[in-house]
Amino acid sequence: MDGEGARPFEPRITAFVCNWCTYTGADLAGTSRLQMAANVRIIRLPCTGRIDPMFIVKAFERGADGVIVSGCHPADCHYNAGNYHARRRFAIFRELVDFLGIDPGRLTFSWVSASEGAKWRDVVNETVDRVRRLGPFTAYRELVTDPPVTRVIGEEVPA
Amino acid sequence: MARIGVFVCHCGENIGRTVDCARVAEALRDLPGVVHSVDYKYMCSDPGQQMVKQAIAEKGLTGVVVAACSPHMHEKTFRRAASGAGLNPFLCEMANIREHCSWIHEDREMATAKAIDIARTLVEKVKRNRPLKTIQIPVTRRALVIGGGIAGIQAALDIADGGREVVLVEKEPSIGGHMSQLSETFPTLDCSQCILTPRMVEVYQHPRIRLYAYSEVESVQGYIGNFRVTIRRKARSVDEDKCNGCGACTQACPNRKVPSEFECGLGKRPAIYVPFPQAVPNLPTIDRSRCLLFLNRAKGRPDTCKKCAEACSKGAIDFDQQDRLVTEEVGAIVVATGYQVYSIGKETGRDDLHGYGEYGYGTLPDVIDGLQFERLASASGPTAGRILRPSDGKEPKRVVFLQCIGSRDPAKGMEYCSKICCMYVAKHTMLYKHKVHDGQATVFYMDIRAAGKGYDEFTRRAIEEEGARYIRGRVSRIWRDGEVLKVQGFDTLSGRPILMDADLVVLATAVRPQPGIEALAQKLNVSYDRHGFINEAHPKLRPVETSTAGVFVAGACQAPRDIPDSVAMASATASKVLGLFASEMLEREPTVAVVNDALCAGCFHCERVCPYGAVEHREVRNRAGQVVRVVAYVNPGVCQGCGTCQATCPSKSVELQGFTDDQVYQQIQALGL
Amino acid sequence: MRELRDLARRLLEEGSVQTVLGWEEGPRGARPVFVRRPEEAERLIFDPRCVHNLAAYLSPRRPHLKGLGRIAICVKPCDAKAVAGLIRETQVARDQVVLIGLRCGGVLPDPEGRETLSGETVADRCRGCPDREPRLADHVVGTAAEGFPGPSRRQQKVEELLALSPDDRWRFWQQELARCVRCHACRQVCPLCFCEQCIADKTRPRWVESSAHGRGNLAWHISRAMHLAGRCVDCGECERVCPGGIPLGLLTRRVAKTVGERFGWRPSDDPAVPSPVGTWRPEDPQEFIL
Amino acid sequence: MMTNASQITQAGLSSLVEDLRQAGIQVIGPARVTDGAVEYQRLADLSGWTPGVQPRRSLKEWFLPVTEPLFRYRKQGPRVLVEELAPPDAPRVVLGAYPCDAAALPILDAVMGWDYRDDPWFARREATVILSQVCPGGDASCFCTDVGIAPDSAAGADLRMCPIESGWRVQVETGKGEAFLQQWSRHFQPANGSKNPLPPAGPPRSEAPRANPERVRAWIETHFEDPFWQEVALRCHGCGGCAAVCPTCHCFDIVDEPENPVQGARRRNWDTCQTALFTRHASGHNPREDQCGRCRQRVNHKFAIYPARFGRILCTGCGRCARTCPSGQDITEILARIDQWAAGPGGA
Repeated sequence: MDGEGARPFEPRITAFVCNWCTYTGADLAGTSRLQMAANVRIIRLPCTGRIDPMFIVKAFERGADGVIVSGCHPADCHYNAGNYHARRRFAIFRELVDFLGIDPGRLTFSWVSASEGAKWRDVVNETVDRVRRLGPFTAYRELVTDPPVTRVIGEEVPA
Repeated sequence: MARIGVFVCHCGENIGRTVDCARVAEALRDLPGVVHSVDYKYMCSDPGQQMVKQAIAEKGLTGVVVAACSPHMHEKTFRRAASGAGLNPFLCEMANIREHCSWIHEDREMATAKAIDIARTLVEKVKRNRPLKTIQIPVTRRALVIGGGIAGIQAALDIADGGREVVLVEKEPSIGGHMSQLSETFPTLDCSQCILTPRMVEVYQHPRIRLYAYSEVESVQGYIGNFRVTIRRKARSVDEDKCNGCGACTQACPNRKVPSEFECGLGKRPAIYVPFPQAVPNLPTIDRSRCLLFLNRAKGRPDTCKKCAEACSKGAIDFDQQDRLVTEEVGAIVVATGYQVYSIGKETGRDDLHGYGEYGYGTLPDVIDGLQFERLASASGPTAGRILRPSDGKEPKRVVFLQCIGSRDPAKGMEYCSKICCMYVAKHTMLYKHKVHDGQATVFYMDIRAAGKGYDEFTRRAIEEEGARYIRGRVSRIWRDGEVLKVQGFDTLSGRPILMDADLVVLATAVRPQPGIEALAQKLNVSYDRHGFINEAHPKLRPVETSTAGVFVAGACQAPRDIPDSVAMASATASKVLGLFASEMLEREPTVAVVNDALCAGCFHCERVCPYGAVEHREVRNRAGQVVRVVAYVNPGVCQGCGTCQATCPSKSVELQGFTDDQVYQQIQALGL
Repeated sequence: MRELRDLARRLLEEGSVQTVLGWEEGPRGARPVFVRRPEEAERLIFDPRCVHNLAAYLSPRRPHLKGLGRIAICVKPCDAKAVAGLIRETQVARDQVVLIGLRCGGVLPDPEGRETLSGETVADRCRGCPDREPRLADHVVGTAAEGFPGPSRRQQKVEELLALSPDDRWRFWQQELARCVRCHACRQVCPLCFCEQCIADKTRPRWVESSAHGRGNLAWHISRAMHLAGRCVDCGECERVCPGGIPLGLLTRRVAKTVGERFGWRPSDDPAVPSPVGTWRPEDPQEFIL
Repeated sequence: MMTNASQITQAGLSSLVEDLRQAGIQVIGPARVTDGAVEYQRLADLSGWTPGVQPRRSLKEWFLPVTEPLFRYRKQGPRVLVEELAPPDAPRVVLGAYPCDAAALPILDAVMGWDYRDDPWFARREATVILSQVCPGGDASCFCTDVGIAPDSAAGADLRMCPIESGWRVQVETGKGEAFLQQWSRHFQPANGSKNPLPPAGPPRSEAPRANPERVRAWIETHFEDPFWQEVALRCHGCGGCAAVCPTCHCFDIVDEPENPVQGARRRNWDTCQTALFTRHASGHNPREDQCGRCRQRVNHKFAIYPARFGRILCTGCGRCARTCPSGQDITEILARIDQWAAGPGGA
């Protein structure tokens, strides 16, 4: 980071988790008062099967430095098989974006069950540490650079 | 234009200690579309809920975000409150700033920033929420019970007594299942037939039970409340309407050497037979694989014999009867197909299961399994209740019982405990002692698992009062030496090898699901474990439901079960079924997928990924009535709302209500601030 | 060629089809042609310049072709895999199209090619191609030919790129994707891109920004490659038509490698072979999951 | 002006480029890109300059970028703030534009300055000096002479360059060109035999014109529903590759790209009439319902609508659309057929 006294780099992590296992596991981490890094923002979906790779792309576009995808362990899916489909999807996605030059270290995939509050804490802390080491994902943010703003025109929104 | 209200809860100190709730409310106030943002000590309290209701009414809110605890905790509470103020409940969302924020962070600055982010994602989401209505599905208030053992009988009777029609399907010629084969039952030693037979008759006579014996489920379509089941009624070669059950045919049959399934091969039956005297229905069945006439037909020879037809005064024998398919509409299904005992010979029928060739089952006639012992001990059995060994009909003076044959043995393919063996072996030692007073029962066991009301007392009685000798250890080999069986084993308590003589060896073989259970489970679209046991929906909280709504499970097809467990489960399923049938319409959460007809390209990836088979093909017609396209349709009665279809759909032409792409997109966008 | 023209004429004369879709000599080499009269069958050609995968014309998303009646389509063995894909995904009914399978010894990289076919000049996708004999076909014409050994340069390039660091790969792709103008020609010629409305054209929400800036381009090419996972038949049309000359085949190859190694799937001309999309095995590898 | 000729050596050109760079003036010219093709590129020096090959894409994108931000916006409480961006008026020089590319620019000036002035377009136009080259020769798809342009056409050029033994002969065509020459005169010498006009363009075209634009226009205007349009579109995939490489196709789409709930950018992006999305209404209805209508539109716009409105054919005959078409569609073939019908009995 530039300048004296600048705050250390705090990674922005977006997490897409399933409602039944990981979200509940994260609830358990809360009720167990397990302290963890405050860098993760959770978006709750019903199932990992619902998680579209474009969610991850969009998260990077919106400034995420890392992304977590987490759901039920194999054979534990609330919907029988959503996580199996997700597993295939993200195996492909991960290798594709790696090929495109996105460091796979920015992506965490995990199975965290409703009883694994401690595992959720570990997944969070490990991801934050790993992404902190990789640094901010400026390459993605700099994919679009607009010319400097020269003038600001303010106008009232019509009532 | 969105008019969103944000309600930030302190949860006493729970949130307020680490999150600056006032600042969260203030930060959210600046967000476009937010017209009301406040914080309060206890949002879930009556005054708190009142604040929400009041704001909805006064500010004309179009959406509500409650930043408080987990939605798993209070989503229902606040949705009800919103609904009470006239707002569609699905326009209310919870932002979890307690479990996911205040409780897991200490840095007030960072926790507050995070709470603002969390609440903002939900504000952006709720702007795109749409009012949803709970889904109403009509329910056919009839049930199908598959399996006519004690579990199926109990479920059928309970449902029928509850006032609903039941279709009971049993693949064998008679209902009764394994319980009808048992001599006496633990831990009370009451006669199995005596308690079962009246129940069987009750089934037969019940005005609301339609019994299809000697029948199997061919196919299942539909979904909860609306199943369409095709049942194959196998040809008995006997006209049920004409037969009066006199038994003349079975007396006339010349082929009387067929090993009886009911007697576990210890007795014989004719080719046309009633499996046991108390069979329900009391109708004979021709075993076409053993009947001379059919054997001749198979060889292309003319029909001969016909002794049974000649003996029948009703003309009920029908050699040309065909299987018939009947269709039944039902609203719920109970699976109660029961178990089989592990075949301990070399042939197991499955690659991953290995037999116990070293015990000589199938080659040494005096090595039998537990069910066969039941038949020997049964007053109606092949020996009329006398314990006589199969090889020479002599009364065995030394009987060795081996427990855990196949069970708890990963090397043999079944690592689970079969649960009932400890108890029935103890029972066998007692039955034996009662019939052969000078006999010695010896039991090889791994552990004694006698958890159950009166169970431990029962095993203790076998050991302490009835003189059964229990050896902790396993038997490695059994061989024949003249008239005796040599049993070689190891006593793990004394640490000594054992070699003993026995007249009869009884193997307590593992409980396994019925053959063909996988095929049935696939027809029902319910999940099963690698042994074939049907999976319950939740091991604790939903023990008799399956992964498919409207399909329930009872008895030993779910896991090894004894009679009381099976009956309890069966009654539980009946209660579930009757609950489902309590109203004509079924209410479902509207979190289901909906297809956009105009955009669906009909590739049906959604159909391939749907874990519930909820996706159907729907024809889109033009004004002239011609089919122009075939698109996907998600049956809201079957959809459970996982959303796998949407993530798979390349054009996003199917949307999971409540978690639409637009909603998720806005949440991600909100994190870009 | 005679055999092909005679067959086409016969099919048109007897009325079993109303259109034969094949290749003709155009102003710049071979090009697709729709033969609708028996006497026009003489226009048909087949030689190593017939690179086009005509299966794209079978997509129901081409309403202007709906009036052509029943179509007989010329397919090389590799093109047949795309037809199989369309059948698998219920876009085409097998009994509604007549397939004229052409025995193929490989094609040149572009329809203008004047070179003789050799190990040097053959199109990259034909290197190591095992398919000489059409299987998914109603009629098979042509003579058997030898193939050319692999591996393809594209495959080698994939391996080369995989040996680089993520940062170097990022630089490579940014340089290449900078030439993307988001014309979506890659999508339009793809026989398996048949959505009624492409996700790139969808505005609510806008997963893929339509601007041809780095963000939009990356999202588009990720999305395209993901959607073709386990579906791409490696016909290379996307790369051939790209007006920016972007090596799009590398992306689909990379995905094909994943799908092949992890799920054992290869493009198949058998419509009954299920695609890896929509299937799974409990034992699918998950070494990347914590 | 025709006589106002100079010349410049290859070394002189090199030092000119260096001086321009030092002066902060961008130099754009044909150069190879990673896949081996030539495109108009920003040049750091002359080493990669490839004047003898027609660039794969036209010069258009340097005036109408594939994507450009028009402004940014920010919501602040009840207000929306519009943030104006620095105009694209950095000085530039195009070195070695093809005549068919340079000629497209004045054609497009007409539409860009028609009902309102397209500021970004004219900012770039005014900030750019164009040194075109006399065409070194084309291929069978070239037809510039059919549409009133020639390989040595001066249209759109501020200066024209023609290779000579010692380098390039340079002819001033506009005042802007003259000023440029004056400013950088130290790199130029007077041309030998200043009375000589530029040598004729590359290999002369042997073929007779394939179509008469006037006849073609008349036919198109009266044959909107002709079955020909149904037939011609059969092989078209609607990929729009033709529009992407075309020097005169100039349609664009304007989109707002939000970056978060309160801010974003409004951008203008290339668009093409060859896609269904181009004309699809919000209702889902599409007046141009299939590819036949879209193929017709492209020909119609270029050879009838634009000429009717602006008096110019919207085509410079560069032949790129024929070269790029994945299914071998050829505009010259289409024009020739129309012309044949138009000239024949019962023609327009």
